[in-house]
Amino acid sequence: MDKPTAPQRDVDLLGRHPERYPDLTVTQQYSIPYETVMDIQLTVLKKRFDTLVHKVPVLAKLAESQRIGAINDIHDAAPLLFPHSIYKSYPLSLLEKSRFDLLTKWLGTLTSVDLSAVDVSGCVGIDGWLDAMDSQTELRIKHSSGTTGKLSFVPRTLAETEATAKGWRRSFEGFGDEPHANALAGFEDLQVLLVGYRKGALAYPRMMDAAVHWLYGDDEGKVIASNPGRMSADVLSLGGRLKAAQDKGELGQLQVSPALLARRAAFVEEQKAAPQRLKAFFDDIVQRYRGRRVIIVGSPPAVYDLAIEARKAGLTDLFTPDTLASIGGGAKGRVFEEDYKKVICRFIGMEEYPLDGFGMSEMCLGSSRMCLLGNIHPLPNLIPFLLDHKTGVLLPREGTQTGRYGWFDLAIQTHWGGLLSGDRVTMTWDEPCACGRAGPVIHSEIRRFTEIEGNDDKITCAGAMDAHDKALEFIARQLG
Amino acid sequence: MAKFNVPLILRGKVIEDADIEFGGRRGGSSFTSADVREHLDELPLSTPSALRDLHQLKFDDIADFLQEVGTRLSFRHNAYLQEAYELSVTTSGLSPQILKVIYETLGQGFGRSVVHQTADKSIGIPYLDGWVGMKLETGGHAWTRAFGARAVHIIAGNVPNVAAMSIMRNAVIRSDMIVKTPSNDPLTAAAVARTMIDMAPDHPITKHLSVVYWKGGDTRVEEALYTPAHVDKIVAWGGLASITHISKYIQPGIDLITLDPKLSSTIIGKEAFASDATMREVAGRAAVDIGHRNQEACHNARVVYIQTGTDKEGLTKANRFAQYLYDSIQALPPHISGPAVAPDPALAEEVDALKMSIGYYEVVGGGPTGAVIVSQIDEPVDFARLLGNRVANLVPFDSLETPIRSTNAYTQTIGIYPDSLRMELRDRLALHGAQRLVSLGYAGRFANIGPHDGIEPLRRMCKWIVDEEYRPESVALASMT
Amino acid sequence: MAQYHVPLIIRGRIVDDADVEFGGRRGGASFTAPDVKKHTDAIPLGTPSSLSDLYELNFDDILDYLGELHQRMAFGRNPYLQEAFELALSTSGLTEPLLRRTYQMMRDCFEPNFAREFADSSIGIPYLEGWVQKRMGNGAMASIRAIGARAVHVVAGNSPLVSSMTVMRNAVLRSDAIIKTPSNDPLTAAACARTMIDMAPDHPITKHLSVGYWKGGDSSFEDVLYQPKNIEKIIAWGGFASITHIAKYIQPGIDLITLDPKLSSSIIGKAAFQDERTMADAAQRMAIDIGSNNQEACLNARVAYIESGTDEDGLAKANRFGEMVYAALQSLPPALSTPVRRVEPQLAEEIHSLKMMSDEHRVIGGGNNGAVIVSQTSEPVDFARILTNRVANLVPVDDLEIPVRSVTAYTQTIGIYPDELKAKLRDRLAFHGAQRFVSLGYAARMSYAGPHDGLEPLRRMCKWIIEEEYDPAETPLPSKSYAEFAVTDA
Amino acid sequence: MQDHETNAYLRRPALSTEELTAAPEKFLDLTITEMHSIPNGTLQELHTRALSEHFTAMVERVPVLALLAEEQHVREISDIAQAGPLLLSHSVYKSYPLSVLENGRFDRLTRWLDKLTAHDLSALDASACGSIDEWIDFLDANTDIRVKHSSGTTGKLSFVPRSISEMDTVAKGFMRFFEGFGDEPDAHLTGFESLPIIHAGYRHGAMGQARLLDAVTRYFHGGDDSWVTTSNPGRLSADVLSLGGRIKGAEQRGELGKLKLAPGLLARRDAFEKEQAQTEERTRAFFHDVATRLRGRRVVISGTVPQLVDLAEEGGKHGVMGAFAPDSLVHIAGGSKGRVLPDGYREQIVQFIGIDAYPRLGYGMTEMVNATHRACPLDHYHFRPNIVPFIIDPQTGEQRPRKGTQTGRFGFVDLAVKTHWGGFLTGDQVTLSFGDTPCGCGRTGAHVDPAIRRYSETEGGDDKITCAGAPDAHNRALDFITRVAE
Repeated sequence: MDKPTAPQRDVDLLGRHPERYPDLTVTQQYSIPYETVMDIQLTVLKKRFDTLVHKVPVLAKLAESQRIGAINDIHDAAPLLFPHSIYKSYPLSLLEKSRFDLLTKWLGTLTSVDLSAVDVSGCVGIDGWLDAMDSQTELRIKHSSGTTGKLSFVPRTLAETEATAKGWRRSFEGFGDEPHANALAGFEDLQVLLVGYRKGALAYPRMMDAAVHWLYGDDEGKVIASNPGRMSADVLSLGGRLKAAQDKGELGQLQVSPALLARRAAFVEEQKAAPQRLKAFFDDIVQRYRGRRVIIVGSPPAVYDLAIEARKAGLTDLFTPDTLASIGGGAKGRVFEEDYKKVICRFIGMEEYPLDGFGMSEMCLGSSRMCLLGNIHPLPNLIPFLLDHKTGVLLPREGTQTGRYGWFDLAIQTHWGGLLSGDRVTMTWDEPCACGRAGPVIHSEIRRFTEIEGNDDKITCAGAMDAHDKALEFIARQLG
Repeated sequence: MAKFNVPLILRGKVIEDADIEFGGRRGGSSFTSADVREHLDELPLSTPSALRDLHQLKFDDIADFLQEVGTRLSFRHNAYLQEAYELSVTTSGLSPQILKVIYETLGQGFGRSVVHQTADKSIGIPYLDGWVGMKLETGGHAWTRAFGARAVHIIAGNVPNVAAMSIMRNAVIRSDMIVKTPSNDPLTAAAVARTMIDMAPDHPITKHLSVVYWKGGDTRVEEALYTPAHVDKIVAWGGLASITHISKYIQPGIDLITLDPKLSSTIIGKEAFASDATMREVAGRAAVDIGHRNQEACHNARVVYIQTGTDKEGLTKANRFAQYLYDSIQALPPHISGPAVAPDPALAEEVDALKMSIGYYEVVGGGPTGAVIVSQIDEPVDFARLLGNRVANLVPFDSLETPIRSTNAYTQTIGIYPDSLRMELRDRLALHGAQRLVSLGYAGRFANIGPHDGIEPLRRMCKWIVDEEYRPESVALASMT
Repeated sequence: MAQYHVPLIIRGRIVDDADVEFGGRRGGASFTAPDVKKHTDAIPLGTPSSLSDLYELNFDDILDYLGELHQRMAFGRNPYLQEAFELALSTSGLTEPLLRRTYQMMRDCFEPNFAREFADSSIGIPYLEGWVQKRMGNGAMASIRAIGARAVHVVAGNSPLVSSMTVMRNAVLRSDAIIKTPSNDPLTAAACARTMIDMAPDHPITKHLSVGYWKGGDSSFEDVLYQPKNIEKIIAWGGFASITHIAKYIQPGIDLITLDPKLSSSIIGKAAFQDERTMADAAQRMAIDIGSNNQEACLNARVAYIESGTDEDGLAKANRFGEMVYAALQSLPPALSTPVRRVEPQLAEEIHSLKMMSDEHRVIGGGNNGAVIVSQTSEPVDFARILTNRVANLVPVDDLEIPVRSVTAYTQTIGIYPDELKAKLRDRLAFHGAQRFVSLGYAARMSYAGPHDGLEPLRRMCKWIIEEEYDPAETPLPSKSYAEFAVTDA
Repeated sequence: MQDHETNAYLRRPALSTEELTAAPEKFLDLTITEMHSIPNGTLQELHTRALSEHFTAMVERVPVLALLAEEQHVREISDIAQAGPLLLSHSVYKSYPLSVLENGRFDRLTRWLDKLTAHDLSALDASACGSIDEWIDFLDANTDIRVKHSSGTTGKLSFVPRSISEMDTVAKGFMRFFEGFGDEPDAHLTGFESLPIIHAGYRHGAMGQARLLDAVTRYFHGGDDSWVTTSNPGRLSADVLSLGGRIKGAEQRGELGKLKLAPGLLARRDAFEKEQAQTEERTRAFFHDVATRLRGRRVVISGTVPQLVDLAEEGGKHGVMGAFAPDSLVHIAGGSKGRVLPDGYREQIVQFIGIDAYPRLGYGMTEMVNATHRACPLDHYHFRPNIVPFIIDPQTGEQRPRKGTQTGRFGFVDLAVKTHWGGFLTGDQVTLSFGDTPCGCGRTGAHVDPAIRRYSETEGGDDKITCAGAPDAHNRALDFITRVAE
């Protein structure tokens, strides 16, 4: 098939507004000659650096220590990629002591948005702080699920979430004449069924916020969630805080506020009602949407649990085969007793489990699905980097390379879009994939370095005991 | 990629089949070994009575034997040690130079003086050699003896000494020992065992040492082995890593002795900052506690509390001290310490992040050569438990309450400067969970006196038996009173 | 049916609510107690440093305290003990006279001289009092001290003395004890604590003893309590029942000390059968080891191997010896042993079945007076593990290998006759798991000094701290010396 | 009501009092309505006379009864209460030394069994048997005895010397389980002999369930086994059961190493391993059969609660739901067998089988010829007239008065037993109303309250801690066998 080449005006437009990429179809996005894509990337990269280096103190510090005054080539950005832990480089005790003024100050070193005027005195808990930021600033902070214990805070803005919403929509779309090429027909009329929490500042709720706002004209009715409540950031951070508290000995213990433990207790209580809630949700959607085409959103464990409800009720093929499913994230350490993909397909009524995607919550516009050949194609707004994981040196952007994956997201405008992941990735730069998409290819076997180096029956006498909180571990598993 | 075969040693018998392949760590070397499951019947000691031969030995026989083993463990002449060394180079977190010193000095652990001190100071040789009698206030006589037991030792592999020391201790208490080796040091214990076999194949001590590798948690092996019928004691290093496999086998009749993983720290009093000279000298001593053996051991200092104060001036001092400390660590001789051999990516990421973050932490150095992080508040970094690869965290404080109350059950050694401060703090630190207090700079030097990790492992590895004798003429039968 | 109330005692504070009701055993007494879950935060000792008040005492202060407690624990004058005794009457396996005697002698373990001998012989008072210096081979001036710990004691209830001993141990070790009482003796520990509160409400020793009852295995409470931040040691009596649900709490920072359930036996050599007189003497001693405290304790003999031989003549001897033992059992003084109130139904049935069905066993006696079962082969009865209520099983053997090989990790005391035989067998018996040997007839005479159950529980209940001082002048820093080495490196 | 029922009995005096006295097993030829309409007075009379005959017949031929009777000074029985002291507890049925099994001394075991049965085994030489299974086969082949053994959680199996002469009664009794009373919906049970029988468990072996299937095929289907479908067509080996318990015991005593295996058992190790290997295959086959041939049919289905739960779960995995006709006959035996059941397990079972409601529970014990009695609509259990109940004081062993409602240890004489003494003392605490206080459902005769406990439960497990005694552990029988293989 002949690829539509991108008209020059589009190129210029994208150079000015890379966040507009999702206005193009997936076919269009991947059909732009990669040289053109790289031109756009360099243009935007220069502009971003020049503006942000003066507004984002951490970037300034890094640029200075790396002696980088300007960016003339994509390579120059490699030393400027942030390790993702930069977004949790605050002392955990700030949360414990409710020093949200200091936390805001810290966040201020990472974004170009001016936070000096914000008043967060009297914020109760992280949730309180997030609300304050939502209401007083354009920031829509997105935090991690804190499986490692400590939450990272990414200072996204409301404006940036437009690309997120549109990108999410595009993520259902196939390329060229692939089966899902027309998946978006009638998209706007489809009911979204969210298996999980509707409110909160985690990836899923934030994305739903974006979708409701930018795609559904603030029609909250478009989304129904198994739990209309809020996933509390305070609860999520508990695990980490308990652990840190223990590391700090008695001092730490004294810091664990009764309020904190009360919150935990309350949450664990709430979790007890989860099965009934899920059951109710299930009965509701069966009654209202059975046999219809819908959009199902949730993490594998969450959707799997819903599928089990269906099995208990002896029901299968609840929705139409062309139903859209966005089941992101891994198994979250949950072990399934059988092939969960089959179970989920049977429950929804899909022939095929949706192709796995690859993306990170720090990206604004980045999650894309594998092609039918099982390869991953970074979206044109992402500049991929591969670094030697020992030396940190940039690997040549040619041939096939394996190293630590980093990226720069052009769609991010108010904080530095360059990030270094913990993933080991193999990329082929100069042999386009047979699927027809232009540009470099990421091979599907991706591993975290921490896993690779991981403990294999190694016994050492050095270390400390993790404060493990079963209730919280459980929660971490449930979240997308 | 280097390939090694780890022999299975069953009481003097060496089995060198290569049934199974195990992947080594760090994608480094992998090794093959015989499948223990094929030898499950020979693994446990046939009958407890078979401990008899060991108990007919006198302590001096044992000391002589070990002395001789020590001599034969000369690195230059001992091919087994050399092989163990080569494997360790690929699996250990220690640099070749450091490993070399360890293996060159391994034999010293079997020297008569060490052995004598171990037996005498921790238990008392008479109790090991026979029944020690005492007259009972309540009338009658009692004898007590510390017997050996049938023990499985799940040893740590971060430093090869653990293997050597465990074997030495076990010989001293006359136990039948099955060493379950870790994947990060599968050969050292075997090397010692083979040295014994070459030296005295039929000696009871040789005959009561088995060295085995299986993947921890292999239920087919562990269910068969961990029953009171076969084992009296399980000595487990490594905390959860090994306990999680074991705890389900704990039942009456099996005594679990855990040598938990620990972290160590340092407290440096204000005296150290009196002059620039003392600052440099103290930095030199702290550097040893931190960098010694690449911070791979539990006695290595990780968090260092410094009484500089947290005001502006204090912080300036702290940051200056950090520079001295970093330099001293870099200056450590290669056989003591070197750049990270097995960098921990998770740690590296955290350090990089702090390096560029603004407000709470200053970082000196970074990368494989190590780093010193200075908290600008009186709290350690949140990832303190990850510290390694010669990365230390200086925590300035105003009141001694801060370091004291930061001590917890996972604290092993605390290096303290000056000694007067140690005397002042020792009781309170002990109450908070510290288990060993030592002059700054000597954390790596163990007096090996008995207590360890707050318990008395050697005494615990023994079975303490009492024999009471009464005569009706001196103590009336209960029915008569 | 009698109603009792069991208070929850938290470091000198008495909580008297009757939130929960528990049914006692044997359909005996049921009792009410406060719900420990309501006091989850108060029960653990906040921080280890709160032990420091105990360290302002010296050992003599502790002995003085115990001395006075010894006075106040006089059964006749102590209403708390009397109440505990009342309750025990319906929950304990011991009969009234035996229980009474037990409660009368309970105070003895607080007697200062006993406590001193106890502490000194099992640990050494200097180690408890301060730092003991030793010059070490590697140049160190080392000091050692045994420090108290925050411990939970899950105590056994078959003898009330377990509770009082625990209280005494905790005092001499300067530890903080939380005693979890068993349903078959929920009041004794509380009685000690209340006596202490009346005596010296604010004394550190009083302030470091808590006593409570909760259903063992109640994870909603134990999950919270059994955490390294709350306790350092768990001392658990009893077998799987208590250990299995505690084992899951084993983790770095918590040291589990198990005092396993044990069974005891006897070995009687052929020397005992040389003439009537010796046989009578051995039978007398045998009866004491079987019958004292009605065979409720782990040190009571249950199975006795007798070297009478198994040929016809041997069996005849064995059966006659059985008769003698049974007779001796009946004539034991009531303060030592009495007919039981009720034979465990399961045991009674087993005995009755043997009587009717088995050619291979001979049953002498039966019912509340106890019984002696003489095996006519070299095998103990299959139900040997439930022998109690003064029921013993004599097993004739030709070869002493049989008793030696029958010893297991669950064997505690072995009473042996004659003493020469004891000297001959003790090593091999020890290899096989036996933990205590004693002249036949003295099994019940526990000398509290020294090891117990093959381990040294008292030493284990301490934290052993070491301090090492080095002088760079004598011992160069490792960085300066090439062949620096550390014997133990962990 | 009452006289309607009485009439039912009178209307069709199927059997004369004389017949029933002479052969009480004939009670099972009556319908439930008939047998439970016999007026209490008549029943007492019947019981007294039948009991006295049973005693006289057995005391001559069953040595243990003779011994007991002598010990209790009972020469004859003229009053029911006299049988009270003659009830044998289950420990009698396992009073042989365990070493007999360990060392394979089946000659001694036979001599022991001889004391329990009216059959004369003195001429029998079982010394050649290498394992329990062989011994059972040996008895099956050479005598009329059809030994029924317990699951032997302790490793010691109890052996009850049933005989062929009791088998037909067993079969009839099984059918009666499903039968209702008076005008209850299922009062008129028909077509039983035309229903396929499905059993969740082993087909063969000498435990209650397998022996029951033998009896049922024999009586209703002329021995045609094709009527029976089981999830495991293999044999539940007595040796494996016993070994399981012994391993547990040995572990408790730390003597696993000392555990002896009967030589015959070691020989069959490979067979066991195959057994294990085949299980999955067999389950698949079973479900295929259920999903095709048997799907939707009216069937008789039986099993213990855990067995049926497993079945339902497996069914879920194999996508089988509502497998059979709603009017299928369901027999669910036993308690949870010490297993923790998933909540909602009843729904699971109901959904799998495809019935409207979980069947009423049954009560009984393998020592009864008819092992179970289904509860009446008021949830009371009514023993069939061949059972003469007793209530014994658990502490004193005294017999409770035979009138009104009594709580205590349950004992009975089963008059349908022909070849051994039918008197048995259970370990159950029950509350029983004697015939003089009949149940509201209209059935005459004694009935039992559904609140039943094992004394072992009421006694121990009560957070009692002692330093004497030995611990408990778990069962790894086949692993063990295969392990000693290496």
